[in-house]
Amino acid sequence: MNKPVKEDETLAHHLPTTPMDPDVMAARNAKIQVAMIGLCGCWGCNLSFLDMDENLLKLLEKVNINRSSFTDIKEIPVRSAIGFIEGGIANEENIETLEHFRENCDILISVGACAVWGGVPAMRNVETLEDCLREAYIDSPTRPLQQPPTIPYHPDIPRITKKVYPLHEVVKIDYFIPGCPPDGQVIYKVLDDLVHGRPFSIPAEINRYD
Amino acid sequence: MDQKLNDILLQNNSDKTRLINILWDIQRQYGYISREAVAQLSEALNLSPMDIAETISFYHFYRTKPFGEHTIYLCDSAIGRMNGYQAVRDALEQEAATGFGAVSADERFGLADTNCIGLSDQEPAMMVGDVVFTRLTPAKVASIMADLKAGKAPADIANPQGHDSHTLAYVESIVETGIQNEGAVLFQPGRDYKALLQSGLGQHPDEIIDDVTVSNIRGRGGAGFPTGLKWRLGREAEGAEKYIICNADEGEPGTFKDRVLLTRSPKDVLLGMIYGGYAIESRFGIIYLRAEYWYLKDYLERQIQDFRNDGLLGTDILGSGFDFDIRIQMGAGAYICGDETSLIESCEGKRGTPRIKPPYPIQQGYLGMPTIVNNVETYACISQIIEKGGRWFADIGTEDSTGTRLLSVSGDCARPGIYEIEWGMTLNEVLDMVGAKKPMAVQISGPSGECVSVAKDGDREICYSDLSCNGSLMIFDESRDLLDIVRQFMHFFVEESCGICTPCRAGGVDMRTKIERVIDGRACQQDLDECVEWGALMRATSRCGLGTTAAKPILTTLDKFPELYQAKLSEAKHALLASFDLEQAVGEYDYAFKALVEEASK
Amino acid sequence: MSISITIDGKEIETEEGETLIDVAADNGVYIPSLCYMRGKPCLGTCRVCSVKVNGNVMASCTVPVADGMEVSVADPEVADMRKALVEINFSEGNHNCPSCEKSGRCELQAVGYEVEMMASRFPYRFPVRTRDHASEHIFLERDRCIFCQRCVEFIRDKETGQKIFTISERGTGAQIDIDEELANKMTPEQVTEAAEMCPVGCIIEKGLGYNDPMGKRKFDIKSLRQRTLEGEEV
Amino acid sequence: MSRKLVIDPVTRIEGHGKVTVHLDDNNKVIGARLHVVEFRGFEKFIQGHPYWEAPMLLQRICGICFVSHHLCGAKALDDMIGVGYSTGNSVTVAAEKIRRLGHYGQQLQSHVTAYFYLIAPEMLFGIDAPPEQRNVLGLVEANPDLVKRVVALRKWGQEVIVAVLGKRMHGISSIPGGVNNNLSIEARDRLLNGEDGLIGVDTVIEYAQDALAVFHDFHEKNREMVDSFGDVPALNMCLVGDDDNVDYYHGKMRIVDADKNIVQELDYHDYLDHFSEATEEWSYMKFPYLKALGREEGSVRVGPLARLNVTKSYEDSTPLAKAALERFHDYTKGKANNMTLHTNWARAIEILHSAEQIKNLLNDPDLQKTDLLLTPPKSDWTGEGVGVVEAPRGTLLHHYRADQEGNMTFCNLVVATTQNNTVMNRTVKSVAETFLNGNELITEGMMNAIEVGIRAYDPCLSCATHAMGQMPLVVSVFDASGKLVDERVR
Repeated sequence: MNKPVKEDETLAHHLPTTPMDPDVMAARNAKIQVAMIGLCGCWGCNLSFLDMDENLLKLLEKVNINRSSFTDIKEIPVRSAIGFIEGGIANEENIETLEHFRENCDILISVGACAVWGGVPAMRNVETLEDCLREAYIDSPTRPLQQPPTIPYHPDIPRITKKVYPLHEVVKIDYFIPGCPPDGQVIYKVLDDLVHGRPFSIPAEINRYD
Repeated sequence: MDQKLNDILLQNNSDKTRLINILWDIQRQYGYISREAVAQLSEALNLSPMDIAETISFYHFYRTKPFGEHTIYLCDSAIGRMNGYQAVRDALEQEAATGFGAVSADERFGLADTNCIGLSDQEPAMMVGDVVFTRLTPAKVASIMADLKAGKAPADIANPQGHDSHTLAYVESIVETGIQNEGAVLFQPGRDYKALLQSGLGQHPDEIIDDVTVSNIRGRGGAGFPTGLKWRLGREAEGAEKYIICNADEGEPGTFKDRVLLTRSPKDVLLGMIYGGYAIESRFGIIYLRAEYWYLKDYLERQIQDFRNDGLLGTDILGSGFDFDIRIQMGAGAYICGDETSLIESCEGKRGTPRIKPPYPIQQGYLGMPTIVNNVETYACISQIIEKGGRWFADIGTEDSTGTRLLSVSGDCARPGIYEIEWGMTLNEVLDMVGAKKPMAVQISGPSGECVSVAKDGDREICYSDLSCNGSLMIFDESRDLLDIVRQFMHFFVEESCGICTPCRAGGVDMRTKIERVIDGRACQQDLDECVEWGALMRATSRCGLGTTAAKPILTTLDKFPELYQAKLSEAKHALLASFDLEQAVGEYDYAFKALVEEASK
Repeated sequence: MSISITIDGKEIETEEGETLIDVAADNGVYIPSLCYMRGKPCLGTCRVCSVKVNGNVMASCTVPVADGMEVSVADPEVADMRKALVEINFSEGNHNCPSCEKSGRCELQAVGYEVEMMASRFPYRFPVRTRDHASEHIFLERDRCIFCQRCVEFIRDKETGQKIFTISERGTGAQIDIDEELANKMTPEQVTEAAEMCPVGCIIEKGLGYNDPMGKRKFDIKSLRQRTLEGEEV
Repeated sequence: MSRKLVIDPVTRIEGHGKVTVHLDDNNKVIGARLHVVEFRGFEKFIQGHPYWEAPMLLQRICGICFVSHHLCGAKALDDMIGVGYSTGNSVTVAAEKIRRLGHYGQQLQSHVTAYFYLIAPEMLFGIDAPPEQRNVLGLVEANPDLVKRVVALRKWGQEVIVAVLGKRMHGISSIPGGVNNNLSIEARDRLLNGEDGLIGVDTVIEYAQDALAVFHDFHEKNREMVDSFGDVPALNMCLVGDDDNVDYYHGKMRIVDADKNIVQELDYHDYLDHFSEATEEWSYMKFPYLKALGREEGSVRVGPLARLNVTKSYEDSTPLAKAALERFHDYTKGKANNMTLHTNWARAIEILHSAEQIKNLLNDPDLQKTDLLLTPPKSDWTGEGVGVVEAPRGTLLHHYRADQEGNMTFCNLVVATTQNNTVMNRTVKSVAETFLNGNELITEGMMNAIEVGIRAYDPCLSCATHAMGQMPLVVSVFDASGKLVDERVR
C-alpha cells in the first residue's frame, strides 16, 4: 500500500522520468532489497548507516537500497526484505509512512533510541501537547506582539501526535538496534547477519544505549 | 512544646517503636498530623522529619492536612459495587456537598474511598470516625448525614441506645455478626476460661506443643504452615524476649470471620495466645487490629482487662509463675500489613514493608526477637485443642486438613455471612448451603486467591490439597461482568503494593493496563500471552505474598474463563496494532488547536 | 562450616551461610543486580539477581548458601525473568541514556547490556515526576530513580545518624526525598559517595557530570561484569 | 486548469520535507513551498533539567552538525558560569584549540557528506538523470574509485571527531569552562600518518582538492546553467575575527551587502536587539531579519557561500584553501557571489580549508596540554549565557537562562537553516519559474531542479524543526498581485 494521494495533487515522482538503464536495474533487483526512512529523529542513524565506511560498499554488493533519503526513490517500489527505520512516531504522516513500510517489508528494524523508545524527542511526553504548542506560538519570546499569534493547522501538514511513540507501539517490529546513534559497525553486523541468514544478535560488548 | 503532644509522647514513653500509636494519638487529638507536630516528634524521637513522613505517608488513614470534622470512608469493593455502591457514593457527594477526595466548603465533611473494611456481608458500608454504618442506601445516607449535620456524634447515631463502647451490645448495635450455622469447634458458649487455663498450665509446654502438633492444625491465615511446627521452632529459638502476635489485620477483600470471632469469642483468642506464650516462654502478646475495626477496640480492651482481673493475664498467672500480658496494636490502613513481617515492621513503628526472609520471625521477629505470628482463628482453635485434645481436632475434617474452616461468604447468595464448615465439603455443597442462585464464578480466598468456575470446579473439595481457602468466598452469578471485577482487583493490588520490589510495584500497573486493554477491546492474543508471561514473572520474583499473588485475578480467570477474554479480542486493521489508538493519538492536536485559538482570541 | 553446592552443574566448595550472589561471583558466575552492594546489608528490592535454587526462583542476594544446594543461573526461563526485570525498570521511569550524565557509569545501563536488552517489552510510561534541586550540592533527578533504596539505607547524617534520603508514599506513588537541611551538611566526600552509590543518574552532583571522557568512563574502562567477578566492593 | 504538484518527501537533505507547487491555467508558477513536517520542541522540554545537561541534550537536535550544537551550548554555559567572553576571560588555549579541532573535523565530514552523497549526483549525471541513478548507488556503479575516496575522506573526518569527542556522533568534549579531555599522541599520529584502513592527513588534503576539481569540471561543462541557476541577491552573514577573516569558532557577527560593504556588525550577545523574527499567517516558519533594515532588505544568507562572501581572506597557514578562495573571489570581481550553485564551490573550498586547519592543529603541541578546565567561583555565576559558532550550514546561536539551583528556565535557539528561510524562498521561486513556467509537460527531472536548488543550501530540517516555532518551514512564492492561492487555514 502506498500513501493515499489527494486527488487534486500530482506527486512529482509520478511524473514522467528519464528511464533507467534496464540492465543496471535488473542487477539491482537481483539483490536483497532494503528500504530506509527517518521519522522523528535527527537523521543521525541514517548517517551512522554511512559510518559503515568500507563495509557499506561490501554490503551494497549483496543488497540494493531502494527507498531512502539517500536516493530519490520516494516509495518502496518492490516487496523488500528489510525496512530500516530511524526515529519515533510524532505526527500522522509518520504513522502512514510506518504503515507503508510494515506492509512492504518482511522485516522491520527499529534503529536508534528514537525508534526504540521515542528517544530525546519523547521527552516532550511529560508535557501536554497543548502546553508545547502554547510555548511555541503564544508565549514564544521572539513573537512580534503587534500581530496575533498563529497556530499551525493546515491540510498540507500532518497533525502532531499526542505523544512521541516508539515504533513497536504502533506496528509490529522485528528487531531493535539501540543507541544514539548505534555505531555504524553494529548496524553493519546486524544487516550482514540478516543478509547471511545468521540470527540477530548484539552482544553486551558492543551494545550501547547512548 | 505543645502540652497535649508532650502527654502523648509521655504515654508512649517517647518510644520510636510506638510511632504508629503516637501518630494515631496525634491525629485523634488534632484531626490530622501537622508539620509542627512532626517537627516536635523528630526532636523527641531523634528521627528526621522526613523519616517520620516515610511512615505517615505509607498508611492510608493518616492525614497531614485537615480533612473535615467528619472524615467519611466509603468502602469501595467488588461486593459493594454489586450492591449499590454507586448510588450511595452519589448520595454522599450530594449530602456532603463535596466530591470524593475533597472536603466540603464548610469543612465539616471529607469524603474518601477505602478498600474492603471487613463487612462484605452487609455492604455498602462506610466508616465515620470510630464507627461504621452498614447496608447503606441513599435514604439511609441522607438520614445519617442529617444527624451528623445536626451535631450528633457518629457513635450515637450508630448506637442509638447508647450502649457502653466496652460492651458486646455496643459492637452488635453497630454491625451484625451474621453467624449462619453451628459448627463443631468454634463459638462454644459458656466456657470456664479460668478452669481451662488452670488445666492448660498444668501441662508442660512441650505437651501443649505436642497437642497442637497432633491436632495437625495449619495456620488459618491462608499460608497453612503447620502451627505445631511453628511453635516447636519458637520454643527452640533463643532470645532475651519472645513475642506472640495475633494477626487481626484481616485485610483480604471478602474476609470478615476474624471480626466475628473477636466479637463473639474474643476470650478464645486470648486464651490461645496465652497458651502460645506459655509454650514458647514469651511474656508479651500483641493483637494487631486493623484500624477498620476500631469499634472493637474498647470491647477487646475490656476482655483483656477481665482476664487481668481474674489473674489469667499479668504476672504469676494462676500461681504458675508464668508472666504474660497482651496489648492491642492498631493498624493504620495498609493491606500489606497482613504479611507477618510487614505487620512486625508496623508494630515497630515503621513503614509496613515486608522483610527479607531469612531471617524468619521465628528467628528474628518483633524487635529482633523470636516471634510467633498466628491468625485470630488459629488461636481460637487452639483454645479448643488444648481443652479437648489434638486427636479430637484431628478427627474433624480430612486427612491433611483437620478441624473446621470459618467461611466469610458474600456476593450473590440468599444468606451471606459466617459459616463454620468441616474441611472436605465440596464447593457445590457450600453454594447450596448459602443459597446461591445461578452462580458462575467463586472468588476463593479473595483477590489473592483464585477465581474458580462453578461449572468446572463445583465438585472440588475445600481443603489444603484441593481447593485451599483462607476463609473468603465471594460468589458471582451469571449476570456479573467478571472482567470488570478482575480490573477492580488489579486496581486494588496496584493501590496496596508497598512498592519496595520492582516486579510488584511496576508489574501490577502493566497488568492492570492489560486488563483495561482487554475490556476496551484493544487487546490481541499477544496481550493474553504476555499476561501469562508477566504474571509468572510477578509470581516468581516478587518479594512477598502480595506481589506473588497480585496477578492471580487475571491468571485464574484467564484459565477458567478463557472465552470471556477471547470474545473481547480485536482484529488488527492494516498494519497498525490493535492496541494503538490512532484517533486518540492524532485527535489530540485538534483539541489543543481549538483550545489555543480560543485562548489567543481572548 | 565448609559445604558444597552446585551452580549450573558446577560443583563449588564454600562456607555455609555465605550469600549466594557473592559465592557465584567468587566462582566466576556473574549474576546481575541493581540494589545489592557487596559488603553491605542486602536490600532485596530490585530482584534482578533472581536465580533458581533447588528449582524455586529466589533473589540470590537474599539466599544464604546451604549444603547440597542446586543453583541454576543460566536456566533460560529465569534468565529471561532477570532480563524482564531490567526492562521494566527502563519503561517504568524516564531513562534517557543519550543525554544522561550517568551514562557509562550507570549500573542500570550496564546491567541492560549484560542481559542483552534491546528494548523494553513493557509499555514505556513516561511518568511525570518532579525534580528536587533545592539542596546545595545535590540535584535529585527522580525521572531515573529505580527505588533500590541504597541511599535510604546506607547514607546517614554523620552527627545524628538520621536518614538524609527517605522514601515517601507507597507503590507507584512512592518517591525518594532528600532532607535539604541534612543534605547541605554533607561533606563533599559524602556527596560524591551518594552520587556514586546511586545505581542510576537520580542523585547527581551539581555542576559536574560529563567530566569523564567517553572511553574513560567507569564501565568503559572495565565492565560491571568484570568488576563484580573480581569481587570489587563499592 | 490550475495544477498542484507535490514533492513528497524531498530527498537527499537532512530531515524530512515536502514541496508543493501551484501552477495556473497557463502553467505559470503562482506558488511553491517547502514544508517541514516534523516537530520536536527542545526549547520546551529542556526546561527544568540541570543546565550542564544542555550541550549533551541539545546536540541531539542534529545528526550531522551535532558538534556545533554541542560547542554552542558549551560556550553559552561558559558565559553562564562566568567563564564567558562576556566576562573578558576565556577558556584555556588548549581547551579552545581542542574545541576547534572537533569543530573542523565535523565541518569536513558534514560537507563531504552533503557534497558527495547528496549533491554530487547532479554534477555527474545531470539534473534530469533517472532518479534511480541520481544517488550514491549510481555513483558506485559509475565511479567506484571516487566513492572509495569519498568513504575514506568522510571516515577520516569522523575519526577526527572521535579523537576529540570519543564517539563518531553525539559524543562529549566541551563542558562548562573548557573540555574534558586533550588529544592523545596516539590519536594525533593516527590522524597525521594514517594506518591500515585510515588515510593520513596529506591524502585527505589531496582528496579535498579532487572534490574541488569535481565542481570545476562540472562548472566548465555547464557554465551558463550553473551561473544562472537561482541567482538570488541577499545580505551575507558570518562570524569574523579581528583580521576580518571568517572565524568558524568565535567572533563578531558581520553582515555585508552585494558590494561587500559592511552593513552591520554586532556582538552576538546583543542578537535580540538586532534581529526580529517575522511571522506570516500563511507560514509556520519564522523569518529572521535585521530590524534596522526591515523585512525585505534585512534578510540574510548564511552558510558556505555567505562566509566566503564575507571573509576577506584565509590564514596563510591554509595556503591551498587561500588560493582557492582567491580564485572564487576573482570570479565575481570583488562583488558578493549570489549564484546558488556556487554554494557547492564554496563548500568544496571549506572542505579543503578544514583539512588544512586540522593538519595545523594536529601539529600543535598545545593540544596535549593538560590545563583544560576553568572552574570560576560561585560568585561569577551569571545565570545567563549566549553561545555562537559557524556551523557547516551557517551561524548557529544558543541562548540559555538557569536559576540559582542550576535549573534551566529558558532556552532559545537560532539555527542556520532558519536564517536562510527567505533566501531559500527566493531561490525556489527563481528555479521553479526557470524550469516550469509555460511547460505543458512537466517531468520529474524539472521538479528535481527545485530540489537541487534546496540542496545547495544543504538545509538541515532536523535542525530547523528543533522547536515547534520553526515547524514547518514554508517557502512561498507570490503571484503578480502578491496573493497566494489555496492558503486558507482549515
